[in-house]
Amino acid sequence: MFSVKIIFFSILREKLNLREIFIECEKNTTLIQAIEILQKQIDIADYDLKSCMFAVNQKYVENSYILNENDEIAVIPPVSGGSNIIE
Amino acid sequence: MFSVKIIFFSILREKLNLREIFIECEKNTTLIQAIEILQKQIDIADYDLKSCMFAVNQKYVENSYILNENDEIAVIPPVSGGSNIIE
Amino acid sequence: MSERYIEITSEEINFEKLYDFCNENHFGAVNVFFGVTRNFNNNKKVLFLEYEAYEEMSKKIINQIIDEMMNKWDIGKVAISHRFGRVNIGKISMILVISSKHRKNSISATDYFIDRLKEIVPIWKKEFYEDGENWLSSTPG
Amino acid sequence: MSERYIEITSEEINFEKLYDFCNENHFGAVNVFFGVTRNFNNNKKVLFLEYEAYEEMSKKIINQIIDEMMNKWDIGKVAISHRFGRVNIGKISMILVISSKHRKNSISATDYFIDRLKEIVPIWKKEFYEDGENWLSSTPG
Repeated sequence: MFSVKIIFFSILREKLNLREIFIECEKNTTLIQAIEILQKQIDIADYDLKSCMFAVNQKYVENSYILNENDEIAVIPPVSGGSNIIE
Repeated sequence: MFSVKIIFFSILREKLNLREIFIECEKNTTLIQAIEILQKQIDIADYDLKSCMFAVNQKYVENSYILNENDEIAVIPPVSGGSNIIE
Repeated sequence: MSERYIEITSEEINFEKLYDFCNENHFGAVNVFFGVTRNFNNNKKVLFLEYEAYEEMSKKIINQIIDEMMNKWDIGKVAISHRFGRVNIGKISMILVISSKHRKNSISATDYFIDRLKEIVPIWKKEFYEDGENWLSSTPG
Repeated sequence: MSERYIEITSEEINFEKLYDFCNENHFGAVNVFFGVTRNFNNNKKVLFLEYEAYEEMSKKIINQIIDEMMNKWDIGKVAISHRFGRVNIGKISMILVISSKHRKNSISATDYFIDRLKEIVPIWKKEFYEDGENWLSSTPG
């Protein structure tokens, strides 16, 4: 077992009132499995996660990505940088 | 009979060593006829004129434009404003 | 000499610095895009904005987008600065500078960059109104 | 308040003035194109350039092009300055500023404007080399 950090941003950080959390994973746990573990620990709706992208160590990865010790998962809600121009 | 002014720019002005010239026109003379009158007065090659656009009173006009007294014809060689970026 | 400059900053953006970075004597075209905070959105009066950035990842992703651009177009140098934190109305929230020999390349690359920025760079903005606040997403509407 | 500013000048171009003209709080996008004089063209070293302009007609034609742009795209304000006379290498020969609510509009209009400028605005440039000089045309090659 090892732990990975999950960090939250913007609308989800405010909704959950949570900036980061550590979860415990077994060897060969995939990203999507880690998210399932997360959902057992905190009250986070499928609906909210569905619109998010996931990054591990600051890179976007597939759901099948196999986690390693010290990995950092970022939950990325829809981004909105640039100016507040009309799209 | 009335006179119209013809003005030259850039490469053509330097080639002809001429900035402006007045020619005499009859009533209902068209732009293209005025250019023919011009060619009888000065040594200007068809080749040089072929690449030019013509403006009367600072507006591009058709060859069939009928001239009036005090009209000013501009002979416009290919333009090249902007920077010297590669096109 | 490096061909790119990337900055995520809480300070006002220094346009001159970005322009000077990209301007070299063999590039005839320099295109600059300014993103400016607007005072109205969806008919609501906006008081100010706040940007949140996952800073280090944003820099990495911007680097990746510049790689994509350089594969697609023959461009010279690229400088980008994006603010985080509070930005008042009428202020510049981002500047993108791209130089090139052929002007079409810097203009096309500008368009592409901002499309990609709004897809994958982890920066978020929140608008503050007289009666509340709202996180925005880039999706239309 | 006028929506356009057009200038043909022998002085160095004042970017701030053009930007400030176009920047208003309801436009989120400001795109700026800088044309810069290059030190090489067709492998020949360029010492400096000279621009000749049929000034009054250029202003009229630029006005016409802006009309065309405003028919095609929902853009805000437009400011353009083009130099005539001698311009040294690395200096700005033209600046075009376009603001808009939708960024795609100012970027597309920029591209269109410069295409049209190079077709019909009566401005010409001449490059000076160590061993001569040459009037340029916008035709490819």
